[in-house]
Amino acid sequence: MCQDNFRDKQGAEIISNVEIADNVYRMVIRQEEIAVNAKAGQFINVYCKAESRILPRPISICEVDRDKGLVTIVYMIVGMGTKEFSDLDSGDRIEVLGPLGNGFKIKDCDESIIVGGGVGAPPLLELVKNLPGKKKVFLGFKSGEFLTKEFEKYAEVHVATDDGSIGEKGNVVELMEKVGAKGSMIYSCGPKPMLAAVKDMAERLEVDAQISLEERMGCGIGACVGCICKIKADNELGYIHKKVCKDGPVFDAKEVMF
Amino acid sequence: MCQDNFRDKQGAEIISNVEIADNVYRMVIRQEEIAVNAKAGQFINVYCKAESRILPRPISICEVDRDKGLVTIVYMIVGMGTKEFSDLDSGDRIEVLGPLGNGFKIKDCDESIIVGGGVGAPPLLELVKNLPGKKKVFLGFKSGEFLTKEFEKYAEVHVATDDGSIGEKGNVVELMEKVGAKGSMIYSCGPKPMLAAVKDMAERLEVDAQISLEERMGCGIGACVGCICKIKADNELGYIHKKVCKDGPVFDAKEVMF
Amino acid sequence: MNTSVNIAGIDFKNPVMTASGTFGSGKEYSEFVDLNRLGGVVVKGVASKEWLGNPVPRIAETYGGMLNAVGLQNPGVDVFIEEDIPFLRKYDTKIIVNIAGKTVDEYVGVAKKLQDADIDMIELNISCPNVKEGGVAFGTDPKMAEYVTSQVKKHAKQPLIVKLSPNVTDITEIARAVEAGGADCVSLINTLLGMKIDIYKRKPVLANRVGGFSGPAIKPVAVRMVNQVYNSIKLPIIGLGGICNGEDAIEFMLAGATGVAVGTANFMNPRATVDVIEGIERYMESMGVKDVGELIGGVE
Amino acid sequence: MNTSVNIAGIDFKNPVMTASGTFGSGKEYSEFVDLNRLGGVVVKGVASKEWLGNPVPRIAETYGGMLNAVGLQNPGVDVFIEEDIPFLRKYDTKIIVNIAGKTVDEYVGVAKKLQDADIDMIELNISCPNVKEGGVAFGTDPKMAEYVTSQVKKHAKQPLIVKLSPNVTDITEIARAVEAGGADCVSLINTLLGMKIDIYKRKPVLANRVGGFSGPAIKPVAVRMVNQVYNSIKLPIIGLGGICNGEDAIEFMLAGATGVAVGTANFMNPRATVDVIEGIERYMESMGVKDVGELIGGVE
Ligand SMILES: Cc1cc2nc3c(=O)[nH]c(=O)nc-3n(C[C@H](O)[C@H](O)[C@H](O)COP(=O)(O)OP(=O)(O)OC[C@H]3O[C@@H](n4cnc5c(N)ncnc54)[C@H](O)[C@@H]3O)c2cc1C
Ligand SMILES: Cc1cc2nc3c(=O)[nH]c(=O)nc-3n(C[C@H](O)[C@H](O)[C@H](O)COP(=O)(O)OP(=O)(O)OC[C@H]3O[C@@H](n4cnc5c(N)ncnc54)[C@H](O)[C@@H]3O)c2cc1C
Ligand SMILES: Cc1cc2nc3c(=O)[nH]c(=O)nc-3n(C[C@H](O)[C@H](O)[C@H](O)COP(=O)(O)O)c2cc1C
Ligand SMILES: Cc1cc2nc3c(=O)[nH]c(=O)nc-3n(C[C@H](O)[C@H](O)[C@H](O)COP(=O)(O)O)c2cc1C
Ligand code: FES
Ligand code: FES
Repeated sequence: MCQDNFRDKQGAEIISNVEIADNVYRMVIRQEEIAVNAKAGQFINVYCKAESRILPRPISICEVDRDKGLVTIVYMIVGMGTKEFSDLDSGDRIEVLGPLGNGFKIKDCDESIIVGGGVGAPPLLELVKNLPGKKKVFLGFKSGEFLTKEFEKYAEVHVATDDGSIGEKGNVVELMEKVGAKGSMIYSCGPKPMLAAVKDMAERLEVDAQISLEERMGCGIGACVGCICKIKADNELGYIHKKVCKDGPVFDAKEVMF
Repeated sequence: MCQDNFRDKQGAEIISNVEIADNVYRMVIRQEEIAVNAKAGQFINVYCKAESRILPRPISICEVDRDKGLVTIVYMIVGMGTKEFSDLDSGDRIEVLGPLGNGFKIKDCDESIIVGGGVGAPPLLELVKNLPGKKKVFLGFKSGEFLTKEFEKYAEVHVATDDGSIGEKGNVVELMEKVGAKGSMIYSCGPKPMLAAVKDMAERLEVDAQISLEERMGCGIGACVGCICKIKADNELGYIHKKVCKDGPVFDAKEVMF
Repeated sequence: MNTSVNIAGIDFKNPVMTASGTFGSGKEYSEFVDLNRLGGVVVKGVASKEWLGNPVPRIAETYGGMLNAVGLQNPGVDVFIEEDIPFLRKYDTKIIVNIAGKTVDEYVGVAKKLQDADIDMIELNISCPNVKEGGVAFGTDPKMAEYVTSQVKKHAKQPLIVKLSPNVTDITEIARAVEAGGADCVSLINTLLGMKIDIYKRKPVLANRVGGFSGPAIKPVAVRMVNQVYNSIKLPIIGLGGICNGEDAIEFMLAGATGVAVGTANFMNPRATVDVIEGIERYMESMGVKDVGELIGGVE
Repeated sequence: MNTSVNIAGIDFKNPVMTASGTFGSGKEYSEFVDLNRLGGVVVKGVASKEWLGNPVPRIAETYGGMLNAVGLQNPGVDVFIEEDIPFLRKYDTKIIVNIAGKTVDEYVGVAKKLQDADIDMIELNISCPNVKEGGVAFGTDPKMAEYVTSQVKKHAKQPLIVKLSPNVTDITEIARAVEAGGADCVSLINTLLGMKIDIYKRKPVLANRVGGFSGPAIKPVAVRMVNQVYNSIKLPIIGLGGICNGEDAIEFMLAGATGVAVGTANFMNPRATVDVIEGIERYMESMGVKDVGELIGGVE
């Protein structure tokens, strides 16, 4: 029957799928609807072929090519689902649903700060491409790097690694302080401790910050209430629960309670 | 660790996998160990890739080519597992275990009768190849046929179909009576009602018959006691339970209680 | 071909509904599914006031299934009445409200507030394994189950479904108890209780340690229980637990269900409910079933 | 690296055993697995005399699992003692005999006949869902469970494991009862009760209608129950239910199991037991676990 007016899972052809760093893969798929509609900071549900793995994997959109209908994701192998994705070849097909969630709100400021940690970096690439004004990118990795070359096409990039193998030794927030990051909006995605530090820094510097959160998901579309985070509110408790998938994944750092 | 002296599941390359009749497929795989060791009437466990389907599918060995290390199976799509097999292409890999069970006992007689019904026909092909003496093959199908050409290379073949589309209209046992099948051993594989009729006929004609049974299996190697059949015995009940997978699938028709 | 069924006096255009807690209040999936096609929408559990639910992580995946420990987070029945009912009423589908409580009074309180609400049925959840204070005890003790059923029934204006827990020795005992308590229908199964451990962190994956186990993996338990209950009480049954496609739904109907609900499958496939409906229709056509009602309890 | 564990006084070279009924008497899998590598072999259930079991079909497949209704077909304990023990004793592995009965006397009868047999432990199966006459009632009623345990314990010369049924409201109640009855160890879980219907034939796939549900699908229920029992009694636990690999086994040990058993996975992969052992060793190595005993109950 006709489902023309309804969104649905979509098959997508894999154009390429290559390891760009230890256990980190970059997959390009052809999926026009997503390419055309996606905004930086949104994600897609990627479905596993293995029938034992029934839940979709949320993966951020790293880049889109609207003209060619291409969507790029960058993911790290952390379990069996991402392992399965890494075994796919160009020409294989994969099922995806998206774009999902709310992306970053692009503010027209003179200078923006972009802060990414590990596999939190990818969604910032499409953002940096689209941001007006001056932009400084700070990327933190455990060891090694990925995507920094791509970021350099659009912005000044500073890298820190935990082991000092590339860029500064130390974490990315320390690096920002060192470099003396300035701007009127911070955009950030990465592990929780990093986001918490970014939130603190933003408060100290009195700049706004948009941070992208991560949580275990059931549906990815706001139905299961599995993926909540604490958002400040004017009630007895001082907070309410919001859904990372539907109300986020990008939130105003001021509102997020870690 | 070393498992050299133990049997195991084996990966096998699919050489070809083609539809030879409506929903009936012939798959050739390269698996030397099985090709070398198999006897007519034995079967292999074929494992599904879909993780929802955890049990192996027992499929009879249809033909082997010892020199080239090839094993042929012929299977009908009856559910999701066989559907999955039918979707595989040459070059794909599949996991199998075997050969399992006891095959037909090849008797050196002047004249043998071979009776196959539907997907019971395949295991008889390797048998017919190896049988000494004269042999008459009777094959019954619902509609259409498969493998009759192959059988004709080694023996005289008579075909019956339920709808009369090919050969005689009617069932294969009627056909045998009509043709006046004669011999000192009947070898048969097919649906239960056919095997029961073959057993009756063998008793009437006073010839021995070996029949190959089918039952739902868990392990395929005699451990789960899932696949039993009733075999005549000299006890209170008049029968004992034997395992189709390990004690069979080929039994002396006289012993089988339907 | 007739796919409509009547459950406790309510006419459903087809037997397919959504499982509470897996379909939000309908709005979330309305982008993916034409709600007009569904027999009914069973909305997420609502309590007399807002519940915050459990800490995260609330979700874990298992082989062919999942665990959830949402803990019945909900905005409270008042918000539900104000926001969700008007939205759902725009669609031609039945509205069933799943209600939660920690005490009999709380359950009764929700039922009372729903007396004048424009809904079709109430589903009493006495079986949520994720809320410590009570839900479970109501669902596993026949006397408690009967009592809470009878109290809610007194105040409910709409036909009352009682949702049974599978985490019991004898589900027919609980089914008979809620029948005696005045239930108009039973639905089963709610989630099994399960646990998953992160072997690298040496701690439970769920913050709540244990959670409700659902999805295709649990179907055999659900089918067995539906058939047992069908053979022991007279009430109509809504069957659920792992339904992913039309064949699964037919299996539940043959086991004894009049209606079926689709839960976890929505996460696997946002169009799952419609796929189930179309699968039922295909089965009916190919098997020459004129009226879907013929299937109910049709297993030998 | 020490992988040995002691269970009720018996030393196992590693925690990995086979699940009763899935490994025959060991002989069947000896072509596929070096039995010397296994901690123990738990043989299929034996009764005081031959049982024929249920009619076929006895096996059905479900999503990530299977149903069986073998009905404890076995040749009787005498045949077992004569044929199977001598075979198994050639290997350096512990022998555990799973015993079945329809009455307390039958259970006691088997235990008596095993008094002088060269075996290491007895596993009392009070939980098989496929035998109508009694097994299940013993496993679901705490008083009956305690009674049959105490009677068998009186006559058993070997340490006694009692195997618990998961088809109960509160497994800790049964566990405490068999502890009070004198059990030396508990094993869990036996199969869940499940049903599958052939929707084209409109009849149950199993001749017995219902069957025991096992395999990877059931693991979350098993892990939860092992952890519950670990927190409520002092006896050592043998954990099982869906174990397919080393990670699964570790999960059960962290939940509280001292030993683990591999069942349905043998059908999926005849080498499963050895794969589990090797997987445990790999985990220990990569996580720096010196003694496998450190893992027992190690979940936060
Ligand atoms: C909005 C969002 C965007 C994300 N974008 C990216 C990205 O661009 N690149 C990337 O590498 N990763 C990203 N992640 C994390 C990614 O979803 C997980 O790494 C992935 O789901 C792990 O799947 P698995 O099967 O390999 O791991 P397993 O641990 O085997 O997965 C088991 C279950 O846990 C869930 N899970 C495990 N880790 C996470 C996690 N960190 N966050 C959420 N769910 C998890 C899985 O989805 C699955 O349901 C994102 C997560 C969210 C919520
Ligand atoms: C010894 C033996 C030899 C066989 N040889 C052949 C052969 O050469 N060609 C062929 O087409 N078929 C053969 N069969 C039947 C074949 O095993 C089934 O058709 C197949 O397992 C169906 O799998 P499915 O997933 O498509 O069906 P489903 O019905 O989805 O399977 C569900 C479960 O039931 C089992 N099952 C279903 N039908 C049968 C059956 N008829 N016999 C045994 N188990 C069944 C499956 O193995 C699986 O465990 C043989 C069976 C046996 C026992
Ligand atoms: C995320 C989630 C939330 C749920 N919330 C509720 C609920 O609020 N009330 C309720 O009665 N059941 C709830 N359930 C149980 C489902 O309605 C259903 O009974 C169960 O998941 C089994 O069906 P399934 O296997 O199709 O999901 C929830 C299930 C899930 C997965
Ligand atoms: C075919 C089969 C036969 C079984 N027979 C027995 C038995 O004789 N005695 C017993 O205590 N458990 C028996 N069981 C239960 C298993 O020992 C085990 O408890 C259950 O299958 C769960 O483990 P698994 O998921 O690893 O298989 C049997 C299970 C299967 C699948
Ligand atoms: S993942 Fe279901 S609500 Fe966010
Ligand atoms: S299939 Fe297990 S004994 Fe035959």
